[in-house]
Amino acid sequence: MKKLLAATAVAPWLLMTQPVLADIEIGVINSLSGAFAAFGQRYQAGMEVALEEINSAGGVKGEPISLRVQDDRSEASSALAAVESLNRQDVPLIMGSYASSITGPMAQLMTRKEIPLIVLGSADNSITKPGSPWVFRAKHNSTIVAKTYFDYFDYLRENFDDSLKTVAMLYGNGAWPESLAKEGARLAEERGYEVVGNASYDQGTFDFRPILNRFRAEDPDLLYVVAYAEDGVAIARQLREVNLNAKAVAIDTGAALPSFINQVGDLSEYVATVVSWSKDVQRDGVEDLYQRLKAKTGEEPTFYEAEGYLALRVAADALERAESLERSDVRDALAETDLDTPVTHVKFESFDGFQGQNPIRSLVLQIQDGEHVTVFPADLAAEKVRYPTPSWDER
Amino acid sequence: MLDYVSFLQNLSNGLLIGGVYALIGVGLTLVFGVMKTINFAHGDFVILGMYCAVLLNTLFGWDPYLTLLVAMPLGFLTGAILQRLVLSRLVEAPPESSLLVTLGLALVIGNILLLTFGAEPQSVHVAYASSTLSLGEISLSVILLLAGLATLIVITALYAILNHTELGRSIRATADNRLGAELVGINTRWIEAVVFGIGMALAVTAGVVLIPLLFATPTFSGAIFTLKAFVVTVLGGLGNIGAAIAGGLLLGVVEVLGASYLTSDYRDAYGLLVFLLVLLLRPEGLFGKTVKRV
Amino acid sequence: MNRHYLILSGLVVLGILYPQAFPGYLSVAITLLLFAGWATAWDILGGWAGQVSLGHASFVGLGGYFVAVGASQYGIAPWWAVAMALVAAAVLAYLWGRLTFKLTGPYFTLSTIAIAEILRLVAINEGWLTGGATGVFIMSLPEPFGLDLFARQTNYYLALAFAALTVLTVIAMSRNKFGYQLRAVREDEDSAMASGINPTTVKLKAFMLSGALTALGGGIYAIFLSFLEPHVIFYLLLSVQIALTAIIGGRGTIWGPCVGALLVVGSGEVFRTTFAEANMLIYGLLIMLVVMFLPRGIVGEPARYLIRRAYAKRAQS
Amino acid sequence: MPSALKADGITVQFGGVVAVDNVSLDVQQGTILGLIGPNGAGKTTLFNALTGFVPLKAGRIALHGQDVTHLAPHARVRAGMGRTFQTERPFEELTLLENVLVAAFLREPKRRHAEQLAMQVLEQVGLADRHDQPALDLNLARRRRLELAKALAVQPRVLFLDEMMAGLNPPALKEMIGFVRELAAQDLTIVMVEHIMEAIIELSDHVIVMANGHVITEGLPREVIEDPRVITAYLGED
Repeated sequence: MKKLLAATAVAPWLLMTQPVLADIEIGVINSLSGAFAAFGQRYQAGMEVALEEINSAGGVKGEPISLRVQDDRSEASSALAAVESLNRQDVPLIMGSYASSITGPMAQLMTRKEIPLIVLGSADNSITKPGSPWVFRAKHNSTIVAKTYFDYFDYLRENFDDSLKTVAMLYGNGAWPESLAKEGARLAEERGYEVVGNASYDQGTFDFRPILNRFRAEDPDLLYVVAYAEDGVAIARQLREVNLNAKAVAIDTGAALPSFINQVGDLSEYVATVVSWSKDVQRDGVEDLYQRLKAKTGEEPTFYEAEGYLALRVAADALERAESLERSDVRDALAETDLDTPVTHVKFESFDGFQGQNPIRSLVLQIQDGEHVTVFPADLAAEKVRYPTPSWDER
Repeated sequence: MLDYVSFLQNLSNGLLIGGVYALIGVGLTLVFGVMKTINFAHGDFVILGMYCAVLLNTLFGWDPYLTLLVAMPLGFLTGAILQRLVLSRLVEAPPESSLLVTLGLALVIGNILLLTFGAEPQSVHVAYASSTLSLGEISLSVILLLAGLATLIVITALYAILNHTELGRSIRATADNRLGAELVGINTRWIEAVVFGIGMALAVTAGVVLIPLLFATPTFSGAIFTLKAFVVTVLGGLGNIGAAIAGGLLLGVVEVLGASYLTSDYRDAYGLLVFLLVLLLRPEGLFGKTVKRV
Repeated sequence: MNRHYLILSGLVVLGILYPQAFPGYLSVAITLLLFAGWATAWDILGGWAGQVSLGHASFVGLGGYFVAVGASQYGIAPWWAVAMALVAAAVLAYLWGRLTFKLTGPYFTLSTIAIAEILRLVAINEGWLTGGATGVFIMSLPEPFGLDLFARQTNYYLALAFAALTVLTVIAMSRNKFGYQLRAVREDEDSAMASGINPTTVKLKAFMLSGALTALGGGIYAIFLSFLEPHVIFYLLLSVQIALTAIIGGRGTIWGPCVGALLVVGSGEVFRTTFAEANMLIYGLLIMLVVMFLPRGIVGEPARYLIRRAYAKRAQS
Repeated sequence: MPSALKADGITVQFGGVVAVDNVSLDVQQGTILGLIGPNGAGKTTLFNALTGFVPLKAGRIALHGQDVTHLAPHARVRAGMGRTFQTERPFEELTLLENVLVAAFLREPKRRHAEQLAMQVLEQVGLADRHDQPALDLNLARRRRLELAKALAVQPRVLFLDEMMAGLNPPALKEMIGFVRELAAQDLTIVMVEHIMEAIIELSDHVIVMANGHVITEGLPREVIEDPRVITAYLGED
């Protein structure tokens, strides 16, 4: 309740007051209310951590930077109004937003208006494929994530068990799950896996037993699930209930949240998930970033906060290097980005039909003893993969 | 390819899920029967119940079922107050007003929850979350069995109240004929507040029972529950308590069998198709009394 | 007597000048005009014919998808795509109405939700038709007479034309045979039949007109967004928003839906930039307050009051 | 004289209950048929069956020789039937003229012509001077006249009047009787369900008495009301 009062009282004041100093203002369009607010709040926290870091290190071009944050209410038309609004305020670039249904129209409009866009959360391929010279994404996309899952499956096949052959795929009917499933099906064929189950469900479903029972009849080696948080938990619980045993289980997005482990308990052990960042990835400065993110939110940080942090670091780096704060100069600077951060290395490239996309190396986390642990790729891993997943009777 | 054991397994899962649907639908049915109000905030009342369980579980470590002791009376009071403060003002207004005001209410509830608890999905983890009970080759989810049991108890209690108490007689009289009820001295305004309170208490109960199974999200799933409740109610027959059970079970079975033997991506469409068919062919519901329409 | 035409012309002139005065506020204005048009179109069925639909997002989606898929998959010019969408929307409305018009009141409303939800699932699952859940981008459009259809100004004038056309339709309708038939059917179907009116035919015509106009707006919306996802455009929430806009303004009135759009979209934009996280809460409260204290809508309630007062005056004299 | 309305063996059933049982009638053009009987006799059901608002179990209906048995109510109106309702519900926010306009559009699709027709009808029932008032709060007598005007605006050949006289005070009753007589004088055929005996006796050329769904007797008004069967039907056996 206190939070409610605080939000109503402080939020308008926060967003409306003009910064006192002649800062460099960076536009942000984020989902602070509506369906995607959970993610929006996490990105926000990450950006604030980056903001403090950058300003305490002297800002950009010797001036402090500040964020011009606008809420998109989790819908596209408000985001477009926000683009215009920030455009009027002459921001050199804009970061945003979470859903592809919002970020897609933003990317189109900003390309036409020639405003540089740094994608905050949307991972949908379509944002950078074919992309535009004005759109940049430091985080991963559907192809990279799906590829990481199948690289991981290949790794298991090569190092542990050459009998891995069959895969069953279960995914929600949202944009992200469907694109991961499409990529997954393509990769499965390309790399010689046999798809023995392929089912989608409408968001809001909480009974997966019919699908999982059908899968059980096929006895798949690998289970490839793409689900949002709520569904991920229900699926994990029902796997046990229907006694579906796969040698390796991957659950995208849902399983990456700390709450997943709390909610699913022991049943979450051995589950793998792909993220763009984790607290134990073998990179410089990771521990420090982890502590600062944790201090900011007061809870266990996730890759969402890290991506918010990453976006602002990229923005500040480009502004620092840009010849002026003219948008075309900022865009040129972004295109030449070559930045190392505790989250990942950033370099925008054009490949496989993508444009302005960072070919980020995504990580596979496995849940081991109630913790998310980085297990793949091997050179960034903190621990060894635990394989195979024992059957439910043995646990 | 129709294998007998797996068919029975699917059928029993369908019935169990149907029990949950029935519990979600029964409050909506009661409110519609008495007040002719379509309550669009019903699903958000369910969510309120979920958060109530989450809160008490986090604060005191209570088992979700124990939180019912607090959640049900609280739901009843809130419902009755909401009815007095908001819905009772709409008696003179056009018939769609109650529908609209509850739509607004749904937004308000969802967003108060969003501001209070944050947008992060929340749940309660219980030890029996994925336990099963084996019946020959068929295994049944303990949580769903418990939910089914709760449905049975709640609906039996409701049935007893409606049929064997003075209050119940007044409620039924008001549902049958409001004016007539007033003429024999029933305070229908008070009855409506009580009914809305009961409706909300039932929704909250459904939320509490569902929380070990599901996640609570403030703004997303309310509409989904509301929609399920509508389907259940119409399948059974709007305003008919006993039929809500039948409607719920039917919906559960149709969905699960459809998802098992046809294709899972149209799961919700199967329920909706049956819903449409029932609406068009038997608007009084599959199990409702045939009412002569003049 | 034709003061409504005068008001409309005045508003259109103001609308034409608006981009010169506020070139940086076009997106909000486009959203507002689209909602004004949709709510007015919805009102032909929901207000004038009295059949409350919570499924109009289907028509927005239909119009939007004809334009988006037409442009991206088949290279069909948007004006032809819109023309096809209008026909498709009318056919859909005809079948939909044939199926459900024997239902009345809340039963009809519930059936519209069910059909719209089924259509949403079809749009998501039938990827060969719609591009599926991942959505469709409109990357390029033809340039008629050198006109850039993507430009905000062009979007704006299209939306203005759409809103003006729907209002014009309703003004004309309110005075002609069809408008009176609709009101008769809304008030009392038996009495309407006694006046020789076939209620089903009249409601079907209203639904077809309403659906086709909504689809027209959907086509413009698609160009405005230039990226469509079935989840968003076929969503129940959009149907609800369209209906609420009309109802808050005043059902069955000429200007009610437009006033509703001004209030809903306008307040949404104001709240978005001022109350941040609490904006949807305030929006919900606003809906509740309007329904509780102005049950016939912002335009409907005073209009009723004026009629009563005029009558009372005359009765005295 | 030609037959304006001819019905044969009309039977209506609700569930298991036979509400109208094998009733036949034949109304000559320009005459007035009175339909009387105690409450629950089935006269309103018969009335609704003739106008198409209640489905027939058996029987045939012909309007000026045209078979209308299978026509929907609105199609029968188009074919030449007009009817009033017992409980009249005018569109309160529309003016009297607009109320009548709805019906006038049936024969005159152009607004200008429809308005002329509606004004003409309003004049006929004596409401022309109030044509621009909203129908809100009209008194009972005027609501009845408005209802009559709506029925006339479809330019019917056979007019069905459902208890037009009930509840009117003596001067208003007299006035209404005057309107109806005038209509008959213009060669309009009229079928009226009525409880007010004064109106029946003064207006009807022929009276049908119903009880329990059957015709118990028919004939000239003065003969019929003295029939002992009619008196029994109204007062009960004792």
